[in-house]
Amino acid sequence: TESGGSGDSGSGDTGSGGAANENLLDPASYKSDKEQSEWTIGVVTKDNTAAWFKRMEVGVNEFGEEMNINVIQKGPANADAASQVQVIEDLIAQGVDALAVVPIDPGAIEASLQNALSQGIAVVTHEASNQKNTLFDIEAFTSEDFGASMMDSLAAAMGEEGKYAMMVGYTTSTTHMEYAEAQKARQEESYANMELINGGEVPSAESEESVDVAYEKAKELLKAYPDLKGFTGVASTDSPGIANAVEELGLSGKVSIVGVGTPNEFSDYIKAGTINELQLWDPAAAGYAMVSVAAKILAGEEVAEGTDLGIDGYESIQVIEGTNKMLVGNAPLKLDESNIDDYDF
Amino acid sequence: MKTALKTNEPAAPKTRLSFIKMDGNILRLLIIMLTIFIIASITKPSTFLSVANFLSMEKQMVEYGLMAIGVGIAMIAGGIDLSVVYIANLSAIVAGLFMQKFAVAVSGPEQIFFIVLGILLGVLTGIVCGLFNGFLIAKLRIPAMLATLGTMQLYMGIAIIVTGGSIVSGLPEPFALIGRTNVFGIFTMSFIVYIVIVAIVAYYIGKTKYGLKLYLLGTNEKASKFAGIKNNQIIIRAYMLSGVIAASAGLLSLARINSAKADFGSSFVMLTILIAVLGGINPDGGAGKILGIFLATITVQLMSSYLNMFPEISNFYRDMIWGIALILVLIVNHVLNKKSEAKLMRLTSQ
Amino acid sequence: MSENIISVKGIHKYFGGVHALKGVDLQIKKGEVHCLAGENGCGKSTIIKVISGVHKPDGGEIEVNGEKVDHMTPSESIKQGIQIIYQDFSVFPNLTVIENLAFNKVLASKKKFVNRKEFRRIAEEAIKKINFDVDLDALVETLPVADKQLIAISRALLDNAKLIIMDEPTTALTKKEVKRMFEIINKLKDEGVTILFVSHKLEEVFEICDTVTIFRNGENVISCPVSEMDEKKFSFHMTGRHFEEVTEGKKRDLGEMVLETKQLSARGFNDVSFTLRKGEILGITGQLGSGRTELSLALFGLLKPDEGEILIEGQKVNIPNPTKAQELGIALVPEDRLTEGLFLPQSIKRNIAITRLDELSNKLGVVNGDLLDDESAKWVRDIGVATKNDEFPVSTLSGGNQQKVLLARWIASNPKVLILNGPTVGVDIGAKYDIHNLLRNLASAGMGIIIESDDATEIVNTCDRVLVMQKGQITAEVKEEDLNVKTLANYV
Amino acid sequence: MNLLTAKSLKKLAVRPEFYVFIIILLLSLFIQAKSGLFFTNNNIVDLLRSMTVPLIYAICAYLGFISTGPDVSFPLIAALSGYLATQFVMVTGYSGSIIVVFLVAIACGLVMGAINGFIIAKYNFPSLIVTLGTTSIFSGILLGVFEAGRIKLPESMIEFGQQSLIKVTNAETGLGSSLPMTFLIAIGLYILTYLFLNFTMAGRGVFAVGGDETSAERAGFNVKKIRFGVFTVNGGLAAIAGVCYSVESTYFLPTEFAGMEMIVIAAVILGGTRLMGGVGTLTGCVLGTLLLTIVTNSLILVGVPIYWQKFIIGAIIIVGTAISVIQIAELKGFRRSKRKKVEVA
Ligand SMILES: Nc1ncnc2c1ncn2[C@@H]1O[C@H](COP(=O)(O)OP(=O)(O)OP(=O)(O)O)[C@@H](O)[C@H]1O
Ligand SMILES: Nc1ncnc2c1ncn2[C@@H]1O[C@H](COP(=O)(O)OP(=O)(O)OP(=O)(O)O)[C@@H](O)[C@H]1O
Ligand SMILES: [Mg+2]
Ligand SMILES: [Mg+2]
Repeated sequence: TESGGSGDSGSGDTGSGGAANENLLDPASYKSDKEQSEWTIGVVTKDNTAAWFKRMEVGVNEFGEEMNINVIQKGPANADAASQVQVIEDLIAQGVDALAVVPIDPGAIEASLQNALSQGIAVVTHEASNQKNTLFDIEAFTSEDFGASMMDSLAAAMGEEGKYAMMVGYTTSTTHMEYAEAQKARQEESYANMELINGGEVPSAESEESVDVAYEKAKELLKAYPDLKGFTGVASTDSPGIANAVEELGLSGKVSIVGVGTPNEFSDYIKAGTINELQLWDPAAAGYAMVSVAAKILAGEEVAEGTDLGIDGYESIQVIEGTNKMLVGNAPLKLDESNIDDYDF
Repeated sequence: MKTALKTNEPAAPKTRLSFIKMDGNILRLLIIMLTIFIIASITKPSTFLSVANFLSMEKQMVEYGLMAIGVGIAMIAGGIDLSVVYIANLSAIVAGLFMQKFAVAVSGPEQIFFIVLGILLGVLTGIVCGLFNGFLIAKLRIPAMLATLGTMQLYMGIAIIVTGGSIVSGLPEPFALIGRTNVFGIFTMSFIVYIVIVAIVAYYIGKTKYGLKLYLLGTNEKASKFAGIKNNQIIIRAYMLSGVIAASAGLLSLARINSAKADFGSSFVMLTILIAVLGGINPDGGAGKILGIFLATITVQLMSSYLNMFPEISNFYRDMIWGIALILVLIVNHVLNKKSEAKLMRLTSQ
Repeated sequence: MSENIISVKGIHKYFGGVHALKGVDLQIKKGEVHCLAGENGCGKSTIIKVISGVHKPDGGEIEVNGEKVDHMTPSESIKQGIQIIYQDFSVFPNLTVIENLAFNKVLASKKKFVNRKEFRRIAEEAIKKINFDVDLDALVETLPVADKQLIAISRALLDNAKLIIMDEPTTALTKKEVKRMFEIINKLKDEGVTILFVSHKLEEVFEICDTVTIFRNGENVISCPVSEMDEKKFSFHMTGRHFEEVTEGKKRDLGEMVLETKQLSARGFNDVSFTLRKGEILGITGQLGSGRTELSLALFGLLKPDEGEILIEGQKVNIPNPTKAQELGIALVPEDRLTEGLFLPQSIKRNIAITRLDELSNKLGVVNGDLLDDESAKWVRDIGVATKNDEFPVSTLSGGNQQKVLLARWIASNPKVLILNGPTVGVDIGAKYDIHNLLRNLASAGMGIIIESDDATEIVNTCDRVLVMQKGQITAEVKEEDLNVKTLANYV
Repeated sequence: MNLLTAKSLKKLAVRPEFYVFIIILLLSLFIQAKSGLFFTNNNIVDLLRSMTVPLIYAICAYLGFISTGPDVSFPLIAALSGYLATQFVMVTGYSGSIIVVFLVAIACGLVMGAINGFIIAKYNFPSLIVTLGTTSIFSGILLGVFEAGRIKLPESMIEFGQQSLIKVTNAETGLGSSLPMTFLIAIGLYILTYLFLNFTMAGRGVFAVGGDETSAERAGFNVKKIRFGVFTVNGGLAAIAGVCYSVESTYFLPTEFAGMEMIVIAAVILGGTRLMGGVGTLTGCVLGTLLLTIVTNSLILVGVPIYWQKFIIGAIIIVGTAISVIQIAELKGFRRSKRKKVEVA
């Protein structure tokens, strides 16, 4: 019997970037011989304590119970790509049947995921549109759509004119930067009277995933650019921090904010009108969809355009061929005063 | 110059006693390591005692294991190196960018040439970073903790500047092979490189006059100056060594995960200090062995992988376990060292 | 009331496996100056720390004023009127002179709050007692070592102390200061204060004490009035050996010039010119702050000269660092053995071999373990370091043996010029005798030696020629024929 | 020039605080010149606000250094006791005086600090390593056992955070800024610490113990008690900082505490506190904290490109210490080499 890991050493000529070879990426070859009840699907999150991923766990567990499949959701102790690699490696070593990963950094886990695939473990991802070593990447929508949608909301709030600023968690955060770039692209395309501050540099500030830093930076930005009219923040820490700053400076209503986060955390700000709109997707649904795809692969079922993943927003998925097979649902949530109370997480 | 004196003291009889002081620690580490191994093997035989698990553990421990050695060397010199993780990242980024630019497009021997050049460039980055740390600490006399705290930000800053914060990936396949090749099916290539580096460094620190001077300097900097040791040179070399080791960790990580990033492994900063101390390095300088760090690294990895086999145990408990282990090890070492000290005293006073 | 202010009986003290005190008895009568002598490591400091409550004894009892004290603590002993001048001064380098002087008294009074004025008053009172002139607001770490000792002394004199214990209080002091100190002791005695005076120095003991107690190896070997004691008996009880002062080998043939300085100046001294020949032992003595230490540092590459020249065997040299000094054949046994000389937790072997690493290792820098063992064993044997094993930490050795290790280290480097700063400070009679002998032998073999010392007897017994330094300059040169303790005292 | 002033000038010139002060002065002038916004009332108030929590932390770091060595556990003590206090309010629904909330936090902090103090005082272990260990433990308890997530604070706590000490409005830009009550707490703690350190024997004991442990013991100080006391008090101080941080940002933010220790320690050492024992002033702590706060909060004002920000902070730490270390060495005319404490037998 061939020991794990040695099978891939022959894949020498798949080109640069360590992209997996074609066979590895054929979902059909991951059909499991085991009983469904013996499957184990490992879900790896960025940070298991965050409200976001606790919500995801709801969806993941729901699927596990419905289908009587063993699901494990684990996250690293630190939101650091290296720690996440360790969690993935350990789950691989323990012989899970499928991995569903929300990468902290897609690039950093390519090799680990390739290793998983080469050992016959089905891999699906979420929030990783450019992940190479994955069978399917499940998205509530594309980064482009998401960024564009945020920009549309901001533009509407700002009356389509004026200066705005963008905040991300870290410049090293790939998804955040994608969303930020997409926002800028949409603005340049559609809103000529709007202007990204600082000569259009993306992003305008880093919140370091800290509400407090977001607050400090927002204040500084408002000082440095007195004519600033709008903010977007793609980390869940950003908008609350920005909103606190705007409130303190007495600019509520004069400065618009569109951000990403969870409804409960944003509810007060939305109701007070400090944050104009919250954009997100339901992590529970995304988690459900991820494990659902993983289970379909293990069962040998085909996942294609129009497949129903069994949860709201993913009833009829769209397949986009790009770096990988991206399964895009239609699950954006845009929450404002009118509907924020409909969601509780 | 024979200027012997007549004394009534008998000549010292020769017995080797060095084991009393240090090797007790090594022995203890071995026992802890084996205990964890046995417990894990008994409670989780199928998952723990699998080739896949061993390969996975080997891969994981290499990078922070190397960085812990860098930290350990700085600690032996009486300082600390908080910047290792970021030296590793910067080196990997420099090497990665270079290979991306020159080695991906070509093939054959030319490609190998550029890959080797890229590796050398990465190592050089480590040397320069280490040299700068050493310069700040030895020449400018900035306390090591503060100097490396500053350079930690500085090196990360440089890495962010050159990459714009994004990930460097897309490396030539032959290089990535280093990260994936297994020898005899049970050793990863990077683990073998790691073992070789550990062996060289352990020999260098343990057996050469440089190493001896390093320990003496770490014991008493002033006395070492008065003994004609070139303190500055020794300190600078210690941080350079730490830088080179960190760079090799960065390069191995580059090969393994096929990418490099400015803030990769930020959680390793504390872990490396913890491992160095668990391994018996005296944080005040002058004592401890590289072998101890190696054993501590394995111990931590065994424990870590074992814990990951319990899905119900959150990874955050690991922090707690490290903390408790660290303090327990300190206390146990303290009690046992006291005992062996007493033994030594008994031996010296007839 | 008892006639003894302190009476300890059958005190035992273990440090781990070390039986430092083996059932010691010691009675100190009220109003006497009691001397406690003994070789390094015989337990003098330990008994003091037991009396002061720093160490808890493992057996025996302590009576103060005839009353048994069950649990002695530092503050309790201070309250009982016991003041101690510790061997290591016990000062706070990071605090001002005022606080160093005032703490003990204020703490003993159990005051919880700081009264600046009171602190200053206490401090002024303290330094006045010995006419000690010092900037009260200076940080102690910026003061020379002698001032630190003077702080320790004035602190102890404060306040109606009934018993003052002085653990080798004169090590860092100049003759003048020692004399001043003895006047104070006599005055205190007149006031009815009891003194326990710990010292190695014969002349001091005979000059100041009423009663002598000698410890050897953790035991009290004799207690008697000083009148019943003479030098021979004294050294016999201390060491358990008989000695004869050797003067042979003092007449040596001097070879050619090995070291010369011309108008050398640096921070601490200026315009220093002198010569040293092969086979010569040159003494340098002088008061506190005379710049001796700085001169030796300059010769060893630890202090950059501002002006002037240094010549080795007629060749002008530049000595930027100790490594270069070593290459040029200059060795320095520093003033402060514990902080500048030894690597205390490291093995005796490593401490000795450090200057010879180049010879003991191959081209790649790998140390040859066997050569190292042999080298160390040879020096341990030749110099007579009393140890069972040279793998033991050097901290396990007594002061004298530690000093021998340092000597071995530098002799091993085979220097042309050996500079010793206070070669026998805190070293017992036996070891001192050994070391002087060794130095004479080295000179006979052609080494040029410079001894910097305060100890007039030492200088007279070992040196061929003596330079007297004052305020950074050489003020006198004493030739061998004029060399004796009395003349020397006139110059200093 | 009068001899006395010349002397006191030289005394001043060998103090690290002096150089930090000069650096701060130059830096503020530079920022003012570059942005025109530094010396505005709202910017000054903003800086003071940002300094509040770091200032309290700085006392912890400072007390650790002068008595024993580095204490790195204060951020997690702050986090854990802040969490427990918040939970106390949430669970009991307590809505009375904020003082009670602080007291609950302080009690928890004292217990955690006492653990540090006990281990350090009893065994004489290096404080860096011990506090590193307990940091790990507290972090495990907070995130593992309690699974603490981001919590919007209860109304009563937020209310306190919004009370302001000073409110200013920049006449030109119309931007307001308010200094929360927590700043008063920080000031109060500095005054208390100053009084304690300078006017009580126990306070002098902290310096004495740091200067020379053996001497302190012989002088009649209870070394173990003092060390234990310092670390215990540090726990209490950290707890206060924890609550302050939370009420300022209106959230309990479990993941935002860790990592603060390094920048605070850098500030304290920059301000002239010696790593090992007995030397340093509270003024130095304030100046060091001020310097780093100015740097981190003015990068955007000055227009430093976002990608250069980390680099600049690192450079300031290095250059700042280098200047004070070199200048002082030059002025004293010698370089003091590290002197190991040795027991003289
Ligand atoms: N704190 C300690 N721990 C272990 N051993 C100690 C300690 N203090 C003293 N000793 C040992 O106890 C013995 C007696 O030491 P002590 O300091 O009393 O000698 P001493 O007579 O004062 O010598 P010296 O003349 O060098 O001052 C020595 O062997 C010493 O090594
Ligand atoms: N660390 C220091 N910082 C500043 N000045 C110093 C320092 N050490 C010594 N000095 C100054 O240098 C001069 C020489 O001092 P030192 O006491 O070392 O002389 P010395 O020749 O060694 O005398 P002795 O050996 O008798 O003590 C004095 O003026 C002293 O104040
Ligand atoms: Mg003694
Ligand atoms: Mg001197």
